[in-house]
Amino acid sequence: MATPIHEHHGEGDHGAHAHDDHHHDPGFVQKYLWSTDHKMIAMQYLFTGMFMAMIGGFMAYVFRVHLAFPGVHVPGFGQVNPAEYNSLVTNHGTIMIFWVAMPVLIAALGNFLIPLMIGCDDMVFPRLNRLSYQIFLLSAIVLIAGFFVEGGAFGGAWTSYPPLSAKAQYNMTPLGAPIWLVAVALEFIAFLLGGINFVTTAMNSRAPGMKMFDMPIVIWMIVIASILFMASVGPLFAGAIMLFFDQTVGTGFFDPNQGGDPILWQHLFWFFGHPEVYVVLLPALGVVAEVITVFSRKKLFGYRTVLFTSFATGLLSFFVWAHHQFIAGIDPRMANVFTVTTVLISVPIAEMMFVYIATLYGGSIRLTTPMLWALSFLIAFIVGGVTGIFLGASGADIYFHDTYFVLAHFHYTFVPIAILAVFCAVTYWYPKMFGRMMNETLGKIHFWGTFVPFNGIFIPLFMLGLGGQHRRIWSYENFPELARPEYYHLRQFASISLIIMLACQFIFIFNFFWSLKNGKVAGKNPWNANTLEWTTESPPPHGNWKELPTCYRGPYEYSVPGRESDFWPQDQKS
Amino acid sequence: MSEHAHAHDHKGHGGHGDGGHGDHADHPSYFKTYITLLGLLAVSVAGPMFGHPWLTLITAFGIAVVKAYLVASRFMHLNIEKKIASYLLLAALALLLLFYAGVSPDVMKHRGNNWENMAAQDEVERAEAAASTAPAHHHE
Amino acid sequence: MGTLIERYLPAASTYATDIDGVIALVAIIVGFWGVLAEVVLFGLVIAFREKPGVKAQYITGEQKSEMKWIAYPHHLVLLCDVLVIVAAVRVWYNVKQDLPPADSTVRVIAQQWAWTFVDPGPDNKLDTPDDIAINDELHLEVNRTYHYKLESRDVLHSFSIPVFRLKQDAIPGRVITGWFEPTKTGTWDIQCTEMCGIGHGLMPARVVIESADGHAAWLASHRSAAVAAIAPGAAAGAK
Amino acid sequence: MRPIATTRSATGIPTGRLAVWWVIASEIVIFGGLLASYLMHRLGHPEFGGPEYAGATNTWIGAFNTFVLLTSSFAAVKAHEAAQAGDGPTAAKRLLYTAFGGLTFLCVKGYEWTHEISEGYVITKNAFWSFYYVAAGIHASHVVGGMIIMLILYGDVKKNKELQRVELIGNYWHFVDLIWIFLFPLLYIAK
Repeated sequence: MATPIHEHHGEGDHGAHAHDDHHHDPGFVQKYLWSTDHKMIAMQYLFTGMFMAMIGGFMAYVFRVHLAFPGVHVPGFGQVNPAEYNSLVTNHGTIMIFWVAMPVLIAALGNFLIPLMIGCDDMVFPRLNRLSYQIFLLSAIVLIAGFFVEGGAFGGAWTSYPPLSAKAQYNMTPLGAPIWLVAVALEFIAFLLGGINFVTTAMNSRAPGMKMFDMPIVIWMIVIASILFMASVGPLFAGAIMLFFDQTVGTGFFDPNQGGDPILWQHLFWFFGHPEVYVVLLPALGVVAEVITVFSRKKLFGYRTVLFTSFATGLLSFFVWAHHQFIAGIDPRMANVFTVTTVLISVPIAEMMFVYIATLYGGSIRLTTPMLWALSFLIAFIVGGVTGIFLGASGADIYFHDTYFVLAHFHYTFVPIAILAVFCAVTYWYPKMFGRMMNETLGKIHFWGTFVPFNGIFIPLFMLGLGGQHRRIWSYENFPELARPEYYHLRQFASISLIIMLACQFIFIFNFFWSLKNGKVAGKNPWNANTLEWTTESPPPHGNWKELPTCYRGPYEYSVPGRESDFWPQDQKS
Repeated sequence: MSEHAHAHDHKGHGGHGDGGHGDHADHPSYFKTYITLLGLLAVSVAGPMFGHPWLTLITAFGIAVVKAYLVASRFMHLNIEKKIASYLLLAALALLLLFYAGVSPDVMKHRGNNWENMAAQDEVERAEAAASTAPAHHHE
Repeated sequence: MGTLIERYLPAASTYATDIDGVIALVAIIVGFWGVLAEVVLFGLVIAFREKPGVKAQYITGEQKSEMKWIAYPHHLVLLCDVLVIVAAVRVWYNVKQDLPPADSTVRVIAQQWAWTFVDPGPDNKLDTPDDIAINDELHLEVNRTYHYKLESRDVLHSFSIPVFRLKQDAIPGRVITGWFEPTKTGTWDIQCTEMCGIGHGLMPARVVIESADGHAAWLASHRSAAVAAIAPGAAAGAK
Repeated sequence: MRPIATTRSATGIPTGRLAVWWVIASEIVIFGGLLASYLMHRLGHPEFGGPEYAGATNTWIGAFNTFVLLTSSFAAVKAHEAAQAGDGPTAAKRLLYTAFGGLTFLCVKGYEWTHEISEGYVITKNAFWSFYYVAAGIHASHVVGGMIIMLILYGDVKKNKELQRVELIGNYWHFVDLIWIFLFPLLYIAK
């Protein structure tokens, strides 16, 4: 991974371009595709992520309809055969986590918010930043390409367990499997570069006067998440190289017939895979912290409590990975250790929830669209959180492992993270991004049209999980216990809810683009918020501020007694 | 990172001294370090010649750690760098220990509580049998 | 409350009810916390809607008097966690770690995309000529303690009998031993619950639990069954 | 020309060097994951010490390459010393020496690998050789990367520009050296 340093070098010798960026009006390519401006790169990540979300959503639509109405000709796709079904569920998972949650929550928000919220003019390595997006874009293209090669896209589940993923004679996707792996590896490289940029920027480039504990929670969360990612992805990156050699040159790292061990991959994968959950969770929690404080006009109930609980979560998240493997053939004695750590991680997370709820106490709550999203995040995430205990408790997991209960549980965490919190962030920072307000009425319709069907999808799936329906099954017809009509009613209810939810997203897309032109002009600080990004124009100019701000206080000084205005921007001396 | 960074270094943040710039007067000589490293290398090569497995282990890995320490502290200047850099690298190493502790019961061991890794056991037997004719086998 | 799962599926093994018990315990605990949190959340949102002229309070949440609102629930959660851990580990130990002496041992071999179940046959010993090896049907005698030796011939599979609440992955190259004791006669699903390729959804099997007589009759019907189907050597799975 | 952000240094570590520390930290877990996996197999498989395994590696070549990398590291740190003194041309010259060390390392590796492959010790021979080629291969790719960067830096440094980068590439190079310091006993000595 020499690239970062290579890029440091790039800093200097491309300086001329940067100079142009500042003064002349750059052409389309320079402005939208080749820009090194953190805001533009954030937009690139945001739109790529939203595009990938549509693809992932379409996949969900296809296999949900297929599952609810077996053998039906799915409109817009056709019959779903087992191979297609496997690659659909596999890539739905891969895309939603690596190409939606990560780019939007960490890369887009991180790029847009870090410089604006800590009061500097750009990321510390703008070209490294651009490179990381370009690698990310490449990874997305490679992943999509997997669908058009001979043998079709990889279908061995997003966990890609060998030997299935390692040997073409098992997975029957001789090209799809390595392509999938290469795409994921490229994506890791992109986020390693991005993460180094985020962490370095937040560590070194805070505005004068901004102490570490004056940083907004969301910045902290993005930084902690980036560190978690960098620290956990290494072994899997090595594992990916090993698996790639297994697939292409026939080594046997994970093949028991050649002296390898399939369990090793599971460990390499989940050693990253579990911290990864918190990599996307923490930024979402950060977004919610910003929004609920602004719209309840309250100081966060214990800034340090939130920080320390998130440190604790991040640290603990490295000790729990094998709860994904309880019944996967690891030594049963180890399962006991991981049960303890896993169940214990509920303590910091629960504490964080308490803090957020307590923040509402004594507030002056305005149910704007962003606030609705933030509250819905808490509502849904509490459900997702508590259902996790069933799975962390090894004894219960014997039954629940790989059932739809697991699936419903992690969708009750990932949908709040990657959908609710993202809409929360977009509706909240939209004025800053584009200088105009989104339409509140449409926003609220979109909210209800998303949140209600979301529960309509996954509550039935919880019940199916209790009924022992297991995951990644193309057809239930062969399993008398699962082919019962009442189960089909639940599946149909879920699938129809999904279709409604997806349909409602067009309201958002319309609102998004309609408001670009017709929304009412936002001004610098439409929400009367404290954090630094609201002290510059909307959208911020290149360089963000004419004169970079100085910071005088923490980010959540709302409704301070003795001040007539109920907010106190960080850059105001008094 | 940049001239600015240096200019910045010089004013405030105490970044100057700890920044590892300029104060090499008291820094141990690079050449001495280099010679020491070569000496250690010689020892680690000589180690196995005594044919004593434990001695080999110590000369091989004990010395690797010493070499690593010398390069990191003297060449990478961790000895005069801000402490946070060292903590960073040590934290990464600690993670690897954690990984090893969590994984080795399944991968390093070939049997455990109600499971047996037949493939691995057979592989060991097969190879040991094949090697038992050759002299250079079993070392730890 | 132990019927939470039994509303969907009967409990047909000795430890099924224990596992249901853990699930019930967790359900009660997290149900309490979840409902409490949601109720408080909604309550606060309703109680503190913006009112003209009413300014929000300034609460840092860093004083002791305020911290306790986090500290008390914090300790309670910790307490509940301990309960959950103890219950979970006890059941886990009973199901996965501590095997009661077996009346019979069956071999379960998974492959893409079928199950082979080897019954020790009349002599009740595996790898003897009278073994009965058949595909996709596991015949058991009720109230009899079985050990299973789980193997895979190619990729990961997972041996799951929902009515037993049993699940265990099969790994090529490894032999994993477990146990169960059926308590109900009947015929139920065996599911593969680990992605094992294109046919993953197409490798169903059935567990047939018979009375002592029924099982004896079945054994008799399989005298000199195709032993060749599963030569002892092949039993080592991956090799 | 640079963002002001780049010139700030709240930690007291110049931004570039801080970033390199992060690069190295994330590289440690990458190589660490691989070596931890190798070590588990090594300790679980005593035969890895045998003649068809590590026994067939050439300790002398490995030792020579260790010597080469240590020397190039020495050159790199001398280049840093020159850069400290503001003597760009000397620093650039020493960067070239360092890169030359990398080149020597790669040539020796090339010879070593062709020899081993011709003897039938290919990557698919057994688990040991798989780890041997993959670990050394990833390391070699880092050597190549470092050399390329040094050659790119050479131009600027010679003109006394961007001297601080000599230390950045140096730190990276020392890290690559460190990895080899551990690969050497793991792959060559433990027989």
